[in-house]
Amino acid sequence: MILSDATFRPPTTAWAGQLLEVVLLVLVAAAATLVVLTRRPQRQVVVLSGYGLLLSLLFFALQAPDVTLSEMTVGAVVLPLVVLLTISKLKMQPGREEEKK
Amino acid sequence: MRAPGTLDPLLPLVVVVPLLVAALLAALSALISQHRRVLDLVAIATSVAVSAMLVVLMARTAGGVAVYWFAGLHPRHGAAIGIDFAAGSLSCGLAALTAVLVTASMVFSWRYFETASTWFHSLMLVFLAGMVGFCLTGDIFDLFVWFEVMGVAAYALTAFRVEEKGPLQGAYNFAITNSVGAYLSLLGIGLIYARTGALNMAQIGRALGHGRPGSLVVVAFVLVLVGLITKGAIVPFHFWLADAHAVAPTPVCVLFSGVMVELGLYGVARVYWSVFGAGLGHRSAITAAFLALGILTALVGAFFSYRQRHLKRMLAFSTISHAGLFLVGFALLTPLGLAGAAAYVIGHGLVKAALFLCVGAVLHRLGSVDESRLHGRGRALKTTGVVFTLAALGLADLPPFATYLGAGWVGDSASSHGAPYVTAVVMISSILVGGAVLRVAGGVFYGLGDPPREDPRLRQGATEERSETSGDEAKVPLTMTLPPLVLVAAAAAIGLLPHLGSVLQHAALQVEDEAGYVKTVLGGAAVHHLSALSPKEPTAVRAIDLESGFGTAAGALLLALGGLYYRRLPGLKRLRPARVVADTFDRLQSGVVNDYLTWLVFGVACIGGALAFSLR
Amino acid sequence: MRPERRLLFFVAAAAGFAAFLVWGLTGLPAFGHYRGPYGYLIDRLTVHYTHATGLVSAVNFFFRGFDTVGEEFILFVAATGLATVMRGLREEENEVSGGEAVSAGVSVPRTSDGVRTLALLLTGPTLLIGWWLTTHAQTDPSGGFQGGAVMATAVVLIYLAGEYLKLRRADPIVVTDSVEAVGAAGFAIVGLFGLVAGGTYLAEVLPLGKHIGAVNAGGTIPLISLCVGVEVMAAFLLVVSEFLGQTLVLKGALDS
Amino acid sequence: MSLFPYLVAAWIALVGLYGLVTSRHLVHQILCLVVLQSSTYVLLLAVGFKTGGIAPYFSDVSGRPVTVDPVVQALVLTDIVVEVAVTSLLLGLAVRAHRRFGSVDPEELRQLRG
Repeated sequence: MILSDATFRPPTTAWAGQLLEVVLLVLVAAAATLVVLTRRPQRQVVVLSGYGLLLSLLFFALQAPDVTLSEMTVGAVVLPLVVLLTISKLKMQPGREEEKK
Repeated sequence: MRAPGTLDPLLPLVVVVPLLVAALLAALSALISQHRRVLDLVAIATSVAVSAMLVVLMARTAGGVAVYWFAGLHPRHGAAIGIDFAAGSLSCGLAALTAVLVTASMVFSWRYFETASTWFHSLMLVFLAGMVGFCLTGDIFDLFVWFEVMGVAAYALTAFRVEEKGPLQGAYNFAITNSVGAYLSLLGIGLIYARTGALNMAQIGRALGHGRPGSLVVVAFVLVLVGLITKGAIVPFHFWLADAHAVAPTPVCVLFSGVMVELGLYGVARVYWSVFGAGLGHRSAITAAFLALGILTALVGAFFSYRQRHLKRMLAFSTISHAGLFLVGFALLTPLGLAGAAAYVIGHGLVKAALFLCVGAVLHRLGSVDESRLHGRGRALKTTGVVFTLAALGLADLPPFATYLGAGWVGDSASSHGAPYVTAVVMISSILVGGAVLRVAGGVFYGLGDPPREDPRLRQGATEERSETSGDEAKVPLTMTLPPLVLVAAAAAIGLLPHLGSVLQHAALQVEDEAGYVKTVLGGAAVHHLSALSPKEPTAVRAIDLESGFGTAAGALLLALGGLYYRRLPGLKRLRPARVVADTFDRLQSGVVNDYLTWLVFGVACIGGALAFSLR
Repeated sequence: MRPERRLLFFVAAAAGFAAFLVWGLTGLPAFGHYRGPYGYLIDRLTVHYTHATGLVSAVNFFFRGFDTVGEEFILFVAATGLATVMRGLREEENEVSGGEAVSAGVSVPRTSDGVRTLALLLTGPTLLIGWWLTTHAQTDPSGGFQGGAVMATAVVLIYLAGEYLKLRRADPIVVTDSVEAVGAAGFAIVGLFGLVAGGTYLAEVLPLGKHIGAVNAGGTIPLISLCVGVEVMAAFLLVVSEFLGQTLVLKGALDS
Repeated sequence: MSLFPYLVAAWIALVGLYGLVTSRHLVHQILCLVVLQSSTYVLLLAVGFKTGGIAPYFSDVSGRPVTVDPVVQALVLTDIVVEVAVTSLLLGLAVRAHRRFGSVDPEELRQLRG
């Protein structure tokens, strides 16, 4: 092929980086599970925000600064805000539950 | 055919022009929205221009696949660094059909909506650009991006009438199921990128090589297919279609049934032939799996279609049934099979679009789409009635409509490749679907027989689907009667074209010629001799095709008459148990998106398991 | 299906799907051993083609620029679709809030002065950071998306400061809608310049700049990043104010 | 360690699907869709990672260093914007559905059946 692998030699002492990646991956998996298991949307938004931050940390460890920035602004700020507004909107609207109560 | 080196500027313009016009319409929306006619004219002019450009492209690409590298980034050392459009005459033809149907639906909506704000036109134009981009692209991630553009525009268009309950549920179910399918496809793209390090379809196909596929290639193939099969409404991924169709505004339903479902199946054929075909070794297991899926979909769709009383849902289920038949055409992996599927898509697209436009006219004039409530009230709409009946016969594969050619060629190719039962499946599903639509034609427009049994679910619908338009109900305006007439005439005209078969088979060969495709895209060399997996087959219209066409239409007519006069027929009282069984099946279409996603995961597990064990 | 039966059916189907997925994952190259040609080609060619040093933005706005055109219009259509869906709601709200149907039980806390001053203080820097990100796509890890998103969060700060109603009058939805469309159209037009001048859509037509990695380097990349930044900001603005608008229309009814 | 990141991506996808299927609240369901989509980010970035590789930016680096794959990062950026677009449209639909159906439970959205 065009670019033989010989020209690239990954450094050997990378166990610290690998440990960081493993820890972050476990945290991200746990956070994803938590987001799904919290059934009340008000609490779920907070967990989602945390999940977005953890994801951006993972992307940072995977050497992707652009994606880190994007995930932080979108995953931790814009999306949770819009969801919060949606939930407050739902509370204000006269849904059938209010009439039932 | 231009010299292979030069890049044909028409290819990008066909997608960029509608996008630009859509953006400019939205940007100037504050100024234009008072006088709406300017909007309609600009939108229709754009889609007419796009149709013309695509027809020119279709002619140009007959000689060979036209390749366009964006930003002039030609491949270096045989590896693509940019995105390309690689369009054969089949993909340009499908894109042209899309543009024609968008034009027809825009002309139809000239007087259809009372307050068609600028957003409707912008959404329709971006929807057109998304579908055309999906047809032409040669890059697998770009395919996913245009899949999403087409998808998001479709979700917004489905929920255009937010006043009723239906559109919200239909749009929500549609959006969730198609998004889950798209994200699973993206997982597949990630896997195949890991193995080949390339995103260009030709380059991935070459890198996958031939023969023994590893576990990764099989899984990536199935995952990439999930999004396409969900859009193509193949059982068990089809549940969203009936919900979305029953509620979308009629001009939008024309595009959903006429061409968007077919694009999903075109995506399946494109991804198979350009990327995974050689790598999977063209095993008979793949043909068997797709044949089974196609036949199951055809029969389930036809069965549900016959039981419907809601006109739009009946047409939606008939689209699902035909989607199964198109998949059968592709599954034979022969040029004639694919050519048959293409002819079927063209014929069905035009005829189904005409049917939906007639239903739109009925909704405009009589304010309802419930067959039992409309019985006999359609006599005043004479032209719409005639066009609806002709289109219904076309749906039942009556010659000269192009559908009978499609059914004939798929049947011929199947029987010459060891699957004689396919002709029977095609006839059964066409008879059921044609029977249902002809029953509506006889009952609603000519008041024959007795009104069908009241569908309990529709009564609970409480708010009768308010007519989507206001304005004078006295007569159906010309802009609503002309487009369906033109579409039905076009379907008949295409059916009469003398050498349609050889043209379509050549285009199908172009798709199935993997080596030639790689040479044209990466090497830039013109391909003169097309060599595909299996050879060409005769496409002359034989007596057998005409007979099966007339037979199917006659069967459909009989079934329709049976449906209309069933109370007077003595023997039908014993069908009580059949109705109970049918009702249990109806509950599967539950309208709850959680069920649909469970079926989606079940479908992926089944297809994956079947292919995994047979291709190991 | 009843929820219990659906869960059982899902667990069985998901087990099969998971087994199938993991069976495929075993075929992947080991983690950390990326060997595909595409990445190395981009490493090798970017500086030569575009004089830009930010490779991700070079890929996003030049090598795979056509993806970004499609993706901009995804955002454009979503914002337009949302406005369409919410349009009906706004008309209804006006009728409803006209009457007393809105339950007065929802208490609306006044924003304290501390929050208000802090938010207003931070609005300026946020806009500045967003602008810096948008314009430095070709040199550093930044680009139109992040820049647009950060600038849009400036509006969030204004909302936190409770000044949103004044801003709302100065910036009706129509303005953000057309700004967003101009952003999307702008990107497509820049591509057209490439077609007219450079022979292919999205071609590099502007001078690449002498110093590699300088702010004026990268030919069309900074221009495209600017268009994308404007569009993403306007789209996020539109989305947030659609939802903001709704809640405040109701709150407004409560206060009066 | 060699397959662990891919297994995490698969786990996140499955958890997202589980949430989608068992959800009884529209907003919860939409956020589970966001979780499913984030599994594609983890898989894509894990696929493009090169141990010892630096971030793909040459503004302060000379010579020809080992870098992580920039193409995958561009794909994920495009995907994040798609996520915002689809999620905001779905949330708009959820608000309207609550107003029309009076409930946010997908089970209640039974206007179309049969």
